[in-house]
Amino acid sequence: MPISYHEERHFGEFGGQYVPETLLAPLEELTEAYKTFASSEEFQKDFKRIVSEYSGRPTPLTYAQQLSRDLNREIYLKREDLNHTGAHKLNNAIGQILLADRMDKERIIAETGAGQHGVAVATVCAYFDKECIVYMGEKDIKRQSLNVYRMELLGARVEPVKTGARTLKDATSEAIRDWVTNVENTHYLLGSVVGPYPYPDMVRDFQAIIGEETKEQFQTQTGTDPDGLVACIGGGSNAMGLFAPFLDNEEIELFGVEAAGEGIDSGRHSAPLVTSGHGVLHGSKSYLMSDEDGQVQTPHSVAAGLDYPGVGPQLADLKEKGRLQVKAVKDDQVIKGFKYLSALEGIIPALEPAHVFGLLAEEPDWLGDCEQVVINLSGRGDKDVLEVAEYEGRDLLAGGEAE
Amino acid sequence: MPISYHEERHFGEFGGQYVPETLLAPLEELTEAYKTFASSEEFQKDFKRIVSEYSGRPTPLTYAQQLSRDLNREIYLKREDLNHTGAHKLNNAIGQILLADRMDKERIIAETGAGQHGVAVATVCAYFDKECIVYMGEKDIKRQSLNVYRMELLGARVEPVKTGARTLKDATSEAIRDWVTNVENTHYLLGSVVGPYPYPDMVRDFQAIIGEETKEQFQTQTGTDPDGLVACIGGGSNAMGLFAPFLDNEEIELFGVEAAGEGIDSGRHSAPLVTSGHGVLHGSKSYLMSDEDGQVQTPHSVAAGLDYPGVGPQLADLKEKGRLQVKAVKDDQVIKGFKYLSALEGIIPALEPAHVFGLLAEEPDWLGDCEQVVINLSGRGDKDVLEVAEYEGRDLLAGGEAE
Amino acid sequence: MNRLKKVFKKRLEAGQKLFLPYLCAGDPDLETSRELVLTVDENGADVLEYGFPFSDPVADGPTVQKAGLRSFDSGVSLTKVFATVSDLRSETELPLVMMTYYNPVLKRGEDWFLEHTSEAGFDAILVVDLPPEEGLEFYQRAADYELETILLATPTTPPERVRELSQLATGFIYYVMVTGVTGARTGYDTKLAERLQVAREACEIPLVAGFGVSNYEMIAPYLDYVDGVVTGSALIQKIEDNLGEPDKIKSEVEQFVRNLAEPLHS
Amino acid sequence: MNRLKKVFKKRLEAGQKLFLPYLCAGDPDLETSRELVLTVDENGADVLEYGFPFSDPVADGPTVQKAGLRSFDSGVSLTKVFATVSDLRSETELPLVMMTYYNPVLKRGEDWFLEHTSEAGFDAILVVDLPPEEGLEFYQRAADYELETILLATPTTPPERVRELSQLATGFIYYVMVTGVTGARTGYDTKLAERLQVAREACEIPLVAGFGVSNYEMIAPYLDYVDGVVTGSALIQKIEDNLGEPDKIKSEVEQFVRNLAEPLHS
Ligand SMILES: Cc1ncc(COP(=O)(O)O)c(C=O)c1O
Ligand SMILES: Cc1ncc(COP(=O)(O)O)c(C=O)c1O
Repeated sequence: MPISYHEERHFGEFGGQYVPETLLAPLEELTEAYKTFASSEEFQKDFKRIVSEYSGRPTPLTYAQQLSRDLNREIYLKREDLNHTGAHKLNNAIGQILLADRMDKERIIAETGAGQHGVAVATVCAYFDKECIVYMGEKDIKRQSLNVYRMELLGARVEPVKTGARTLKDATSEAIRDWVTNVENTHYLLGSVVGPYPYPDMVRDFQAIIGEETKEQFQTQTGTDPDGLVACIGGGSNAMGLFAPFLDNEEIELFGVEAAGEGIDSGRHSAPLVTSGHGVLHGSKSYLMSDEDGQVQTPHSVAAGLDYPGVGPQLADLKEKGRLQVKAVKDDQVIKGFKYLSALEGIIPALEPAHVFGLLAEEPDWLGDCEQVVINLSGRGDKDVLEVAEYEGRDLLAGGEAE
Repeated sequence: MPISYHEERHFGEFGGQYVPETLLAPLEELTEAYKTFASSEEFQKDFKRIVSEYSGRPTPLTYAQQLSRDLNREIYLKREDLNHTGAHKLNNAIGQILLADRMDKERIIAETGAGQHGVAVATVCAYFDKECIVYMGEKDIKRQSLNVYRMELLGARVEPVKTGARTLKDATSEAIRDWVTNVENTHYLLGSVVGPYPYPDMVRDFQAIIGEETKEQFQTQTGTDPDGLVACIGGGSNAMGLFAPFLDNEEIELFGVEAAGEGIDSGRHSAPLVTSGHGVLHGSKSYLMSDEDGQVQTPHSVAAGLDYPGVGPQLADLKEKGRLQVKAVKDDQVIKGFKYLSALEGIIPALEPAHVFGLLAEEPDWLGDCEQVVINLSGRGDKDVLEVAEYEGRDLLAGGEAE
Repeated sequence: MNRLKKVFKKRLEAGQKLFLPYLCAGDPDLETSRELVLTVDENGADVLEYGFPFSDPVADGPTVQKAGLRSFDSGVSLTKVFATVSDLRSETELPLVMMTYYNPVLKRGEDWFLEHTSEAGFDAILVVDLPPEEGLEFYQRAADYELETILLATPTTPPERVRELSQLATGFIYYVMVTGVTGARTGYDTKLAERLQVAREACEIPLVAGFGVSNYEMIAPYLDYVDGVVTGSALIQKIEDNLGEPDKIKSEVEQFVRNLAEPLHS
Repeated sequence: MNRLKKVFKKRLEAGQKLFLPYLCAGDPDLETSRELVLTVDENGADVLEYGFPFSDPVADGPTVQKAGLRSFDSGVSLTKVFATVSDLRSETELPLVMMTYYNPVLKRGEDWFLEHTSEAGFDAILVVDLPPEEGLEFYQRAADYELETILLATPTTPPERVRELSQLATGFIYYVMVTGVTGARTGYDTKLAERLQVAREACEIPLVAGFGVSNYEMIAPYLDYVDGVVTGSALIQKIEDNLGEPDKIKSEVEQFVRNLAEPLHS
């Protein structure tokens, strides 16, 4: 194949394969495998069977009665919180472990920040009986020790990353380094719609089951399509998973919520789409938080799963084209969103999707004319209860609850 | 209705309504409502819709490949861990809140030990917009502060119980006292197949969806019925829920696992069926841990959800008739079971069902000739990770994980 | 005719009401509790409901629960209660009701329990959580041991049922004046008088009322419909308020019993 | 003809191999780093790959990563690197390669970056994570700013691709001798010689090899197939080992460069 620009590996000007030459061969191998296997009927059958018999799909589409009343439109929640391990992350992990298995890779590596993706990967590795190494920043390891222990229970080795800010982006870099070194027997199980082609496409396709089910369930429950779709955006996999099957229909409005952290002006946020220019990190071009010299900035959010300075290239493209509306919401309002949904619907959301509820509780009009809206409830909040309590100044572990 | 013994409110010599006269009227009202509504087509439709659209049913029946290899027979896991809020408890909570709604009761009370049932009740109360008071022993409140906070997030009031051992049985007594006092506008949402008639029947019927789905799924996946069913037994609701639709077929063997705690001989256990004689507590006759004067003993188990000195009367009857085989397993072996399933199948079980895996890992022959066995994985273990780490002498919250 | 029957006969024939205090055996300790039996006897009690505490007293409010805990702390056991009562019988003819929950009965065996209760010198038995539906045989068998039986009725018990209960019970019907648990209260539902009247009419044996009675004034409006009055929590509160001072306890109990017994007997 | 082209021409015509050390600009601090440029020049380096550090250097191992961190700590910035190089040009004619990642380029704009790189006095540019598929125009445009371009090849790059890369690149092909990240190693894959030979045959411009070279002995077996040798981590290690002692650093670097340059030039 003579050297040339591959239009189909990009989304508009975003995406691509911005990687050292060493990675081109493994990416080519992965692309081949992805194209050969992933679309095959047999693979799809296995994928469907496992997400159903192991992870509990389809996840429900819950009509949120009190929320609908409060936001003055029909709100439906796509319940990714009900997946095994508690978030949409497992969909992708299942898809990729199946692919790795087809590629005869016995060693799986992954990066993780909060540990959600790490737990998902450790889970499928246990289920498929494969070696599992999860790279995790040393700082995150300290902050998320519970998830570290979960991964270990699941048989994974958690490898502390001591470089850079010692958080997710550094863990990602370290995973890439491992992959470059051990491509022969190793699959790099990337956790979101970021990274070089084919990852953004592949992860989106595995997550698209969210949107496919939603489409069907919404039709069954209402006889029509929703007119608005909302998701929180970290790397963007839960958003793209929901949006994907609806992209054709230009009348459906897409809304994304980023993390404003301590406030956009404070610089301590995680909102590249709202605040930043274009950039290249971890193999693809997108929006990226970086300074004038191109050094990547350390993101911040109360939701560890949104703590990434970049964003999936397809979302960058959707935003650039005006198809995707994006807003960012601050930590304190996120905590309100967390409590708002819990009390209203009996569903404690993860802090990541709590961004959506925090924003809507404050600005319901953002949804404009949309009358039937699906929100992707990407994960459950059990993992965050301790942190929220702390944020509110309550020390649960001191056992101070009894009067 | 002249005073007479009601055969149909008993299971053999067990069950019944051992309550002060004051409770007979509300129990009668509840029995009426239960008979009128619960079996009605409309009620069943609502129930099925809510467990599906809100809680994510049907939960999958997962073939456990590595476990099957290890135990040398086909093992299927009924995945109640994938219910909303993480355990089978929600099935019953949904059934009863629907009933309470039909009965126009706007105030819901419940007892809880570990907080699992309390969270389930708080959840459905939020969803149905009803007042919720959860009685919880002061000692449990201190031990399970995370779940206390979850209940509060869901809008419930957690009422500390300071009587007796200040644990589950005392919370139950306190809830009964509240009910006696406020029967007019209050439904007592009891959490297991214990208590006076109609609770053991009603809770079993709401939980029977576990067994009904299992029957259908097992037929679909294997073309036959399982020949063995296994569940952990606290109050017994997850066990009865699984067993119920299979009771007719005498060839299907039933296995129950109780908590031997620190050892049967230590007296610090929670295994009435294995160790104790008959007794009456909280309104029904069953097996009960009590001393020679009939004073109820304080149960002990590493799994807070099994920490109850009694057991559902129908299970007592099944055991008495030789239909149900019961064994108890000690805390340390339970921890092994917890880790065993996590590493083998990528599913971290709650400590309650971990009893089953702890026992089987040690004594697979207990299952005798059974070749196709369904184990009720009644809940997920996220709630227990901290406790297991502590049990193993690891202090996760000190953030000591990084080397 | 046993002691219980006798005292009812005596008071009712005299047109008086009975006073039936409740105490928890072993509260605040075995010795004081023993003496309190004599105290209530000497100060006008007609019958003593003597509770054998149960670890999980669902029908009782905080005051009675705490009495039970004190009693457990003092080392109460069935054996000790039987011994105490047996011993007391040389000093008092006060009718005693064994009041307890069903598990202590079941655990020892119904016959064992009835036999020992009777032999110790109790005159009647009231099992709080054993409604006649579950205890038909038990209640019938009590007669074999010369124990009177007492059943509960409540404001929600329909009149026909009150009649049936009164046909089954041999001692009296204990009418629980409120829904809820034991514990002192400040007043009763406005419909109580009416309900009590209906119950009284349906009841074929003596009917006493209780739950929440703290003083004579509270019960006075209902005296037309009852044959006697039980007080528990308000009396026990005197013990709780004076722990560590047995003499004070005795004098307070003395005063309390008098304050109720006298107007009821007049 | 620019400095880079000239030195390749000179050495290759003399039948010699080139030595191309890699240093990170600003490591261990701006001043010492500036002096080290002169040190390597004076001791036999033919070309310096001068890295502008990036916050997320996915292609680099721990040694180079730490160099970057030291560099950030010393306050490195593009402006300062350009100023330093500009200033150095009065003292040295050593060909300099700007080696970096793509985000710093993109952020300033490709043209801005090329223009300033060239103006500062760099002779070539190597963007680690910009393969020609993504950077065709960029690499072509470099010529407008009189910068040579350098592309990477690896043992898994097929020969046809090596040829194409060499048709695109103007400076040389940098052959990465191992899969993996930068960092000193102890030896190479047994098939390396064969692969290098194939690559050498396909390559239409000079080909230099690197990654993991710690000393002359390691590279000696492959000298038939390469025109020059790059060393990075092993050299940088001398800095890391002697932090706080700039004179020691200089003498160690001096020694290291000599040890490689002399045999390569002989
Ligand atoms: C529950 C949940 N939602 C959202 C995210 C953000 O990732 P993405 O934007 O790829 O969906 C995470 C990441 O861990 C997550 O755990
Ligand atoms: C996961 C789980 N399993 C089992 C139990 C025990 O209850 P039961 O025996 O009624 O199923 C509990 C109680 O909280 C539980 O949370």
